[in-house]
Amino acid sequence: MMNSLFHLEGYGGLLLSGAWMTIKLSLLSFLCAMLLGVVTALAKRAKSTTLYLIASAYTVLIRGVPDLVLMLLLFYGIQSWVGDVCLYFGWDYIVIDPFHAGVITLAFIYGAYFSETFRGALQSIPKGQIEAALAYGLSNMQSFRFVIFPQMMRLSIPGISNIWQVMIKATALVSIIGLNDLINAAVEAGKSTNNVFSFLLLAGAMYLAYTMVSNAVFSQLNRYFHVGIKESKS
Amino acid sequence: MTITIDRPRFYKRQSFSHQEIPNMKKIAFTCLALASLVLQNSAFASDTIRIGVDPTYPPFEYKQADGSLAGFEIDLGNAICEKAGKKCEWVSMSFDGLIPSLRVGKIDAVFSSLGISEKRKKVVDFSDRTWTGFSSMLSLSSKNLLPTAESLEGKTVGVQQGSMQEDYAKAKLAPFGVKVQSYQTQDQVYADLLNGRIDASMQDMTQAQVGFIEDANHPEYSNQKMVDKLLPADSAIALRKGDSKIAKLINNGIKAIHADGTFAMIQRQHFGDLDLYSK
Amino acid sequence: MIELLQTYWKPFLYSDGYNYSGLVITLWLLIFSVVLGFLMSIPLSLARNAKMPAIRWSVQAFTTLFRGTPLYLQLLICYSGIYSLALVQDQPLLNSFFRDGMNCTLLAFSINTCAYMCEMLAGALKNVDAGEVEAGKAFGMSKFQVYRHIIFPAAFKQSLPQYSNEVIIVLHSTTIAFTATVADILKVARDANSATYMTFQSFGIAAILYLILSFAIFYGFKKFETYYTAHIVKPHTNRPNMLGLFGKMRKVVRK
Amino acid sequence: MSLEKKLSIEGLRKSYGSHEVLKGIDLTANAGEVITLIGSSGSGKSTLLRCINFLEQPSDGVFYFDNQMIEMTSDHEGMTFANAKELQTLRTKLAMVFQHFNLWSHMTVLENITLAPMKVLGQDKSDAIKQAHLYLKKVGLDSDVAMKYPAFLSGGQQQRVAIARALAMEPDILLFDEPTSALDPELVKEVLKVIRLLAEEGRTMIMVTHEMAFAKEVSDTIVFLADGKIEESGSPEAIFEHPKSDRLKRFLNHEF
Repeated sequence: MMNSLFHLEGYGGLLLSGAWMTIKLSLLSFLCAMLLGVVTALAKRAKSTTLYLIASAYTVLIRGVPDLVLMLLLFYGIQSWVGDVCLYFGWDYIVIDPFHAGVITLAFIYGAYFSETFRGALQSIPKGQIEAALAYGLSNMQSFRFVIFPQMMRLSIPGISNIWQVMIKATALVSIIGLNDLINAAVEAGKSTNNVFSFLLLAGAMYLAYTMVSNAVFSQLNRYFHVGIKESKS
Repeated sequence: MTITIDRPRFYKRQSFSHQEIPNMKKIAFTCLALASLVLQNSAFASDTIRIGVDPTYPPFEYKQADGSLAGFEIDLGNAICEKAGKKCEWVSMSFDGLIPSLRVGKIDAVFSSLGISEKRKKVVDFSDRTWTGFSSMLSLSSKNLLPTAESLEGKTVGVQQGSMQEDYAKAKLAPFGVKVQSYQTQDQVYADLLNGRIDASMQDMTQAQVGFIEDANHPEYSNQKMVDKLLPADSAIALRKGDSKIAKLINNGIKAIHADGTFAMIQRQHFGDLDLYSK
Repeated sequence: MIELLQTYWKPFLYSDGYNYSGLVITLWLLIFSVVLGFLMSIPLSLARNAKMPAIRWSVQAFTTLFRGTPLYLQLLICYSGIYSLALVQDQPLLNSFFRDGMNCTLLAFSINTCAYMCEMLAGALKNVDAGEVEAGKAFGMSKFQVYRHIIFPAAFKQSLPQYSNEVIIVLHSTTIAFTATVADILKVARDANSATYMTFQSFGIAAILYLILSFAIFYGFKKFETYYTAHIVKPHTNRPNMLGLFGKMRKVVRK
Repeated sequence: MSLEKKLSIEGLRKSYGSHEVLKGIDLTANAGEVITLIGSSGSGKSTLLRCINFLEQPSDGVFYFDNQMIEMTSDHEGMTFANAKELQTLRTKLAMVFQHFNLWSHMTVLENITLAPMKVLGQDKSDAIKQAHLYLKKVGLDSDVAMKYPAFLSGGQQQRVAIARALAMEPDILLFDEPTSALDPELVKEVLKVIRLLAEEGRTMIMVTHEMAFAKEVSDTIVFLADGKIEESGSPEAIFEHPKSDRLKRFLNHEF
């Protein structure tokens, strides 16, 4: 068994491509989710009640319904909605492949979590800072860009890193809706070589390496964003 | 690490200022741009036919070590597409997701050992027949089980979720005290058959014979034919209801591969002398 | 939709005609793994803060391992991986345990949530004010009494919001149980889907059921919390906060 | 005032690593006596108080309680009781009031006061509650405070609850570790009032405080510590009116 653990019986390539799929999927959906999160967080603070209600309903739905159920709903849902839209405009049919469906689904789910993180961060930026920026003649966009955004990011880093950790693990669910990620590759390889256990352990080790490396990256990032900030001692 | 979200509390909602909203527009725009980036790889389908398949059914369809698809139906599908002047784009997914995906338009056809059952006919169209084969029950010969409710009483039978064998087992066996367990893939059914979690499995007979007993080398298992109204022998390619354009392309393709001997050649490659088409 | 409900309300709630299924199974998975995970987390959280580095590190290794990999993978290892070992199949006790998909699922879920709860509780234990512990000692309490009456109650009360969060997350995680042939709500939804091809409706019903359950758990905990009073700052966790928004919704409704 | 010896310590030493904080202290507390420890910060007065009920383990010394010598052994941190049960028993007789109150924040005021009497002394629940209300009244708090959590009380109220908690143990000696130094100036008075009342009742108390005027007024004995040693001790008059050593003079000049 030890031997087969290291000698991957020709399935190393499959495993690597599965790992690459997991990394791609997590990174892309992370970026999309973060954008969606910023938009939703701002929508929640907007004066418009409609915007606020939509944003709130969205987050409540996401938190109340399990990821996997949402994934299944969205996986079949997005395509038929896109189909309807295309039909309506008389366009050619746009097809969303499983990878992009996975990205959109994960982004949609974790956007809600990001919105909460960002909302909390926005709330804890002292109002005086924004007033000061406006008082010195910065435009709204500028004050967002130079004053609010950097602080929001700094305050959100623990939350972001937290969601990232959860997202990495959530990508595993995408294999259930048929994407060839690390888990599917490990199951495939394990089944063909009659060595499910070893390949699953190997996949676990790869996930662990991924989460630990990203952990290290985030603590570096945290340090970078905390330049000029005195940590309060607990 | 901590998430900075507070527990629910009643705070006063405030916005930065009225002019904040244009920012939102800019951000929304950026989002749209990113979304279009995400979608750029998604093809505008016209010169390809997207065919859904659950590649856990050797030798009909399976995944090779490098991740590529292979098998009898894969080769047939490619040949059919070629005759139709299109490219096949295979989309692999779980078996019970095939027909829902077809219906919402994620794929244009399903070529995955799909029997022409009455239930399926209600929601999808079928192409002309592609091949014919019975369903069967696999079990350890030493257990002396028969594919009947009496013989299987108290035993556990594994089937693939969404298969017609599942429908059959649930309708005809479960009421008589047979435990029916559904699995996502046929691989999992076999895995649990081999390790003894289930006593028998039900699937396509040829698949069981060639894929399990011969290729995977399990001669200690017996493969017994099952005949029932719920287990039609004919398989075909499933198509979206009313999608006559693709139906025509595919039916013409099927005719063409029979006419020029491609079908016979592919069949020989995978099954030798076995004849899956002539009745 | 109506006919789907008519055919499937029973399986969705409690029985597919032969065995328990749906809501009942989901609740059983949830309650069992949360309770077992919680009980196991108590000694482990003590060990997590132990003076001896070897003990501390081994518990930390355990939590890192189980918090650093997907639960789905852990379930696969439990269900498919372990049972594929000849060693396990040859040992009658292990064989009969791992043979049952439900056992494997409960094991994987309990250990997973235990790892998270252990970190939560260990953090809260560490956060208990040293002065309060000292006061306990100064009044002549034994070590056990200090733990029993001061440290643990304070830690539990402090982490109550996190516990409710955790329970909702475990509820959401139970959806992968069907991959180990356990007939939970989502499995029934899949059955309904493959029998009727009413994909949206099938999964939609499941979504609504989970939504209701999440709300029920949230309000249950909220009630309990006001009764049991929670205060002070929360310690660290590695899970998303599931609660913030339910509260927000209530605010909207009140407006 | 009787001269029954309650507690006496001989040659108490305490060091952290190579740093010696207490360098041989002899101290005797008679029944009904109020002893106040004064000295600049770092002189070791808090450490001395904490050594008395073994929250810090002394490095060396002999302890007598009720004229009974206590048997000791040593472990890697210092001296400890040969019999752990005996330590718990001793601690029930020495009730401590802390600088930062150290109320158990997850318990109501009533639970705070009744916990130790019930669990350690084995008192009956209804008795303990009755007692608690009595002591709350004594420290000048209404009984509706009983169901509140510490976090919802002012500092002065919290410290008075802490005193009630100590009294509920019906201790032989009360130890006060800078009971007012974490309080806002306007809250100090209410706490001192309670302590004064207890002193007048004739309770044995050992107190560390910076409130010199108060110390002068209530104490029977003042002990001035400097550099881990007792520099001077005596009656308030002797210490405050006729200080002998230079250090004490300097200290007093600085304080007043």
